[in-house]
Amino acid sequence: MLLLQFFVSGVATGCFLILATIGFSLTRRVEGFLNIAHAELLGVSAFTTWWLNSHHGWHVLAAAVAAIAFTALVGLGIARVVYDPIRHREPAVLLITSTGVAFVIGGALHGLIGTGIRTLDIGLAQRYEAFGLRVTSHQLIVVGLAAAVSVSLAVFLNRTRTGLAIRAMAVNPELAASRGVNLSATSRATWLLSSGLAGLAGVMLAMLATLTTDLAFAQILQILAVAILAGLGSLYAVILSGLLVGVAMDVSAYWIPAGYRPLVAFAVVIVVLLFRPAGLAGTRSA
Amino acid sequence: MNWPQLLVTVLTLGSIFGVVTLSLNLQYARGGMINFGIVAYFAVGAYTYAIFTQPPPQGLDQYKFGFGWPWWAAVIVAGLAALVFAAVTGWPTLRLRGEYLALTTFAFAEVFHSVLLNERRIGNGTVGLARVERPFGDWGPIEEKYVFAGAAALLLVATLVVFRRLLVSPYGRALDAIRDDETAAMAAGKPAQQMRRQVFLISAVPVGFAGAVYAMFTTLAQPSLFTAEVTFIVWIALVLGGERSVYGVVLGTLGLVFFEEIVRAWPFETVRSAQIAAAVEHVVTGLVFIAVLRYQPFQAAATRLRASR
Amino acid sequence: MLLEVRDLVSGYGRVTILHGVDLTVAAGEIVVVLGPNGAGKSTLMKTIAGHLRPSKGAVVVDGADITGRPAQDVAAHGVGYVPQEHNVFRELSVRDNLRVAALSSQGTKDRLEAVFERFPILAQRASQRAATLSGGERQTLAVSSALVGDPRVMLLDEPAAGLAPLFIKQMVEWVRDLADAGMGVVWVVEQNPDLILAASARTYLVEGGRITDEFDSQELLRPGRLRELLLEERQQTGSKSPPA
Amino acid sequence: MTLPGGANALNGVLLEARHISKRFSGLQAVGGANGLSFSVDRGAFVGLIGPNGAGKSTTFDLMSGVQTSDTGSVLFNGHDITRSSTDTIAEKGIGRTFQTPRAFESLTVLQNVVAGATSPGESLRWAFGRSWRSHETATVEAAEAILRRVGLHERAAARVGDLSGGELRMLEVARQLVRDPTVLLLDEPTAGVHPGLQERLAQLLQDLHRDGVTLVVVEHNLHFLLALADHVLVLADGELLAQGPPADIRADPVVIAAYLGDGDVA
Amino acid sequence: GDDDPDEQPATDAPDTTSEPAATGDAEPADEEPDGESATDVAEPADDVAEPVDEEPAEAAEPADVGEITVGVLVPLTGELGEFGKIVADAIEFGVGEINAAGGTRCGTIRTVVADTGGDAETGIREATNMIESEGAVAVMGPTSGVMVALVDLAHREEVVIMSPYAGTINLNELGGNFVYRTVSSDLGDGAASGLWLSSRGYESVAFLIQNEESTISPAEVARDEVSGSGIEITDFIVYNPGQPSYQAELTTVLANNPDAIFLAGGQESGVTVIKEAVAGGFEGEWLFTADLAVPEIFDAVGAELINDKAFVEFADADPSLPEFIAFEERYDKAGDPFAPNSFDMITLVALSLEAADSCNGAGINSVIRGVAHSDGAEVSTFAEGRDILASGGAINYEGASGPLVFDESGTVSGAYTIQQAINGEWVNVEFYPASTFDG
Ligand SMILES: Nc1ncnc2c1ncn2[C@@H]1O[C@H](COP(=O)(O)OP(=O)(O)OP(=O)(O)O)[C@@H](O)[C@H]1O
Ligand SMILES: Nc1ncnc2c1ncn2[C@@H]1O[C@H](COP(=O)(O)OP(=O)(O)OP(=O)(O)O)[C@@H](O)[C@H]1O
Ligand SMILES: [Mg+2]
Ligand SMILES: [Mg+2]
Repeated sequence: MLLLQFFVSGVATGCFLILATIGFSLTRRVEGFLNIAHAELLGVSAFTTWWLNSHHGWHVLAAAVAAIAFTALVGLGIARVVYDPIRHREPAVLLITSTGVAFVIGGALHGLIGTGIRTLDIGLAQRYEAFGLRVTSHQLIVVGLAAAVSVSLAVFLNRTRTGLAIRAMAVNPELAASRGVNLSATSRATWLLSSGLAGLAGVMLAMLATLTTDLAFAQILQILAVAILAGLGSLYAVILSGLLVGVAMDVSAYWIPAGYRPLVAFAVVIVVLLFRPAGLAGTRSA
Repeated sequence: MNWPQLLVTVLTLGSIFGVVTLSLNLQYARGGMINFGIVAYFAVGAYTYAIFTQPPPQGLDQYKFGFGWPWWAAVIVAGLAALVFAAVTGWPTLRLRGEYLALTTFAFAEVFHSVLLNERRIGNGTVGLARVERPFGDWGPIEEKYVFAGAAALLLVATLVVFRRLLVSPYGRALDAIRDDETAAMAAGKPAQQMRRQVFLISAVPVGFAGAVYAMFTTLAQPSLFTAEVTFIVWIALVLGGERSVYGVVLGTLGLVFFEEIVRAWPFETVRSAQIAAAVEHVVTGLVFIAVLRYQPFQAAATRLRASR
Repeated sequence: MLLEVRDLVSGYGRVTILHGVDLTVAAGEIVVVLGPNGAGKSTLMKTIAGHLRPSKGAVVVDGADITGRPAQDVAAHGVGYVPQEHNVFRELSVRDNLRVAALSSQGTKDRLEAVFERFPILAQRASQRAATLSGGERQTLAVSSALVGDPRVMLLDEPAAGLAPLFIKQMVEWVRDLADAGMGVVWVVEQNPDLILAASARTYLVEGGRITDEFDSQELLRPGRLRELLLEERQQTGSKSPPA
Repeated sequence: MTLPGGANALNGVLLEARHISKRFSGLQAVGGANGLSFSVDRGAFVGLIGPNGAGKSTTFDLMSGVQTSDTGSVLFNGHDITRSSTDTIAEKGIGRTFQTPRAFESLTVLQNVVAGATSPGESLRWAFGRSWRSHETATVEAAEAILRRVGLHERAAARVGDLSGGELRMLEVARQLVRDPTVLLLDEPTAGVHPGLQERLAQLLQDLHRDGVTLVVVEHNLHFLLALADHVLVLADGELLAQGPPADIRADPVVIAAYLGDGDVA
Repeated sequence: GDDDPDEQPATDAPDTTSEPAATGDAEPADEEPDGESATDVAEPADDVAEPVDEEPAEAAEPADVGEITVGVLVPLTGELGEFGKIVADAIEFGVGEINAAGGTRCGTIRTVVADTGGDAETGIREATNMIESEGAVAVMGPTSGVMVALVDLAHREEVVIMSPYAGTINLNELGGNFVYRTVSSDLGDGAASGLWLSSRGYESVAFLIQNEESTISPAEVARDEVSGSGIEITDFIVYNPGQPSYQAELTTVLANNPDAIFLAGGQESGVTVIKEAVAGGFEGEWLFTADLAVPEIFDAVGAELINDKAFVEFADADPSLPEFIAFEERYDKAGDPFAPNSFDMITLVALSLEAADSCNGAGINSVIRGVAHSDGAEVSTFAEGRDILASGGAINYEGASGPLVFDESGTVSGAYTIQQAINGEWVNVEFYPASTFDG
């Protein structure tokens, strides 16, 4: 029973990871680089939510929507100003540039917010019990959102024109242009989407956690773990891999000290990659 | 501004990290292997050095091993330990490619960090090992810190010379071929797996040495010194310098450390100003990265350097 | 004229490859572009398609000047393009490759069906990643994708390279059908020119970044004529003829 | 590599495939029901043809160790090389080109060819010394000669990224030639190569053949291939459809139906 | 070739170790830390303090030197940024008082402030800068990890480093010469927590400990104390901070439903843990550690969740001390954690400069023990002390945070306060004076 309880919390942990990673994976897939600043966008969104909610007394839902929109725009703006001019360069250059962006956002957040802790003005999580297992309303929201986002993103990428265009541009932008894909519109859509997803994850972070300006960036390691495990660029595998990492981390606490949870996350990554060298979604053989 | 002091710090730390960047450069720019866990090899060097030089445990110490060896022996062991660690981590991971390799090495480093943090019998857990032996003394009229900086710089130069020697040989060209297209290189008779492994191992050794020197510099081997941030910094230095050239790499590292020092060189006399500076420092650092990557001054400088030779 | 290229000068960075190329294609016409390796045929195609910016000259499609416009605008003017290399979306399935190509037009389903009917091998491989196709399958997919977009002008850069004779025939047939329905085609060819020449009206000879000659394609089909032409050209380029 | 027997000397089987097969998720690319078997005689010039997707390139992959056969074995000089790695097979003397040219992007054209050869300085033991230098000079000379033979000498200093499609393909061939292979597997060497150069290539292959190099060439350009090969294998759906001298193949109704269409191409 | 450069200085190495000995007999003891030598350190150091009284007027340098620099090296960003600011502010206040009183014999005090972000390497680099470039004679305010990293530098450069909150047990061995702290060791914290938990009549207690040196070692002391008094310890969980949620860590705790949870964590993790535990159905009592002893906690958690049920333990000045009361009157933020300790730190340094015969770190080091504790006159401000020193007397500084007696490791023994959450405020409920733990 205790084990099952660990499993339940693992699923919730995993779903948060999915939300945090899916936008990151999208950027990786379409733009071709690991956007380290993605984690800081979570922070932008989380603190925007907090600011509107706690400072200006907005309802948390309204604050969340505004924060997501704002984060999406911030993400798009950064892409225009910073990444677009160096698009043609190697992924490593973009990756490190994104680290620079992360520094800037982190420093700005710190300058604006300062030290100390911040929490949203929302009540305590509701507790539900069934079959002797306990879940909180917050966990349910995270799980529900992760499911909704995964499904709608899958539908979006496979069924819609924009989605297909995004995937085509991801593989070969020049050819995509010749096939009639509007590159700038598609790129804009991608950035809005991936940053918006970061925004959503940021709202979840604000809901669950106690905010400090460092907290968002602290998630980057696990985001990386999940993204890599999924096989870079694959979105569906992110779901599987997020759950796997989340459950493995939490269930492991049943046997080994909780201090080792990050170790478990990365041990899972190592083990899986040894058997599937290109991640869970890997189609490429060694 | 105290220029000698500034330069001595830049030279010391720049050399230590320069060795690491050079090794990364060998692995990445030539070997095509993205090692995102380089900090672990660095940490192995530092911890090994600390463990081998420190006295056996006593009092509140929780560590189990302390051998009290002379410093030079411990430095050699640090290099060897990094080599062994590279062999152990490289064996399963080197068949992975690109970012998958990057993240597996990253994962190894995180696992290692986590072990250092939680397993208190190795190095006192989070407390770490303090007062690591710092062997150099004043050398005649030359102050200890200059001697130390000189030793670090020598390690850098030695690494540079050895690596360059390797890379201008057909071995270096074969590495390029393997990195560009492994299958085609194998079809041209290049033992890709074996060579990648060799490069991975060779380049780990100087990182181990650098780790030992770093432990001397900080007189500390503590998990918090060996976080993923070190990996990031070294990678930043590598990319800033333009990862294709060894000179660029060294310049990039020195430039980065210089920048870090120069932003600190300004003394802040009030709490408020220091606080503002702390927030601004991040922003400025970020902006400088972005700008340097866009305009690539170090790469250009390295190109001129090469051209002028 | 459906496609009109006037005095086109273009190249890579500071290197100029095309030194003033003129070329026209009428609706319903297939023109062949022939020339030695490195002559600038692909460069010409890339420039028309908007992947390279010409430094001089004009590209006009059906009266609209599209000189220097980005590839997506060129595509929007009804120009389809099959590059010589990297001509499929490697990570997408065969079906998704075709769907992307059909994005800008209606009735995607029917168009895909038509392709699959013509090339059953693509239907068999519909959900296979394009990267794992055989060389010929990939070429087939590349051409099919471009045709699915229903272009008015079609630029084909060596589409038949690596195709089995049977496939070349089918492809020529298809292109001929579409040309008969009003499409203009530029077909760059090196290997096996006969089949394409038979279906085409005019042939341009490109050498050293210039159009050096223009022929009636049917005339080139006369036995020995093509060989004569190529030999003559080889002497021009001055390469040593191998010992017989 | 020249054989004492001179041109076209047939000294028995050099390369042999025994019941090899390869399956990709649900598709039997090579091998059909019983596996694919064929043999190549020492010094022979073998053409390998067949419809698109017949499994020709995959067969090359299996013989050069790029992929491993699911069943059966590949023998070279009587030794089983089925599971050997690509580089050991290459060192044994089997050279191959790829259908899509694979150049080393960061090297120049000349260096690409030089890198095709194996230098003593490529071993860690010798890399730090200088003894490899004399060997290097010789290789560079050989590479330059080969570039001249394939018409790329003027582009020796160019970046491979600047090469046109046809030039890349010749580079692909050149890189294998510098290795002096015993067997050369060429995957569509003329695709995208201009007819003038094709003739030069034909000449080159004839020279190699005369020198005793065993050649296996995949081609759709039958004008080119059938004039050169002395034995032709026809592959369809991964199975051997027919084999024999070029004239017989050209006339074979089965081959015509599966591959040639009306037959007027050949 | 890599070893050649290193071999040369090897012969010089012994010199390094013997060299600092020139400044005080205490030094060689550090080289052979074999248990007994620790006590050796204290005695010579005390001896050193005495001669000072005899030659106070013999100023090596003229008094009008203008400025003397001290470094303030605190975390202004990162997890402990909040505390770093309190410390830096209190030092700034102390400096203001000292300078207002005319400054020290070595000049008015100038501070250079730098942020460590809690990072040891940054700490070393900033400290080096302060010492080498700015000429700082003392560096004040590092957190535990940074402090440990600076020990060697302090010895090499002969600069005094002091911390008002670095409780790490590591310093119990490393401290004492050039390295001092105006706070007691973490072990004392653990003992106080243990005492409190044992005295509450719980039957079971769960420990939730943030994975940090400064929380784990005291928690282990507390655990021994608690289990020693027969209370069941249901869980002893060490967790990593920086997570969005701590459900996994809480699972077994909630399943075992202990009477109380001992939560030794930072604010970020602490608040989340509290909320999640309460949401998960925990209704028992809490004991927190110093990080949570701030009023913001009530806002963040929701006061109603912890009112009456939560306690907090931290090293604290004795509020009944006259010195503290006097300090409180002068400084409106005197109640902030570690503010009195920080004030004492800078005042001690300034007084030591007065007492020493040279205006540098070695001078401070040679007299600071004597200034902090001797048979001389009790003083509690800089001005008082300076006047007595100027007239040739000895002083005994009684700080706002307590009497300040440095033991052999340069640590003071401290008092601890337990506060309870009542109506959204922390209210004192128990005070353990330093003497509690003597036995
Ligand atoms: N990206 C490039 N940068 C610089 N030069 C290039 C580039 N691509 C091609 N070239 C050069 O431009 C010239 C023309 O190339 P192009 O690809 O147009 O030739 P082509 O006629 O298509 O030849 P092929 O028949 O071999 O495909 C060649 O000399 C080639 O080396
Ligand atoms: N990795 C793979 N996954 C799935 N199918 C594959 C893979 N590689 C090859 N195939 C399939 O195997 C078949 C044989 O491919 P191969 O490349 O050997 O054909 P080929 O005879 O060389 O054809 P072509 O003349 O077109 O080059 C093709 O149908 C191809 O789609
Ligand atoms: Mg071309
Ligand atoms: Mg093929």
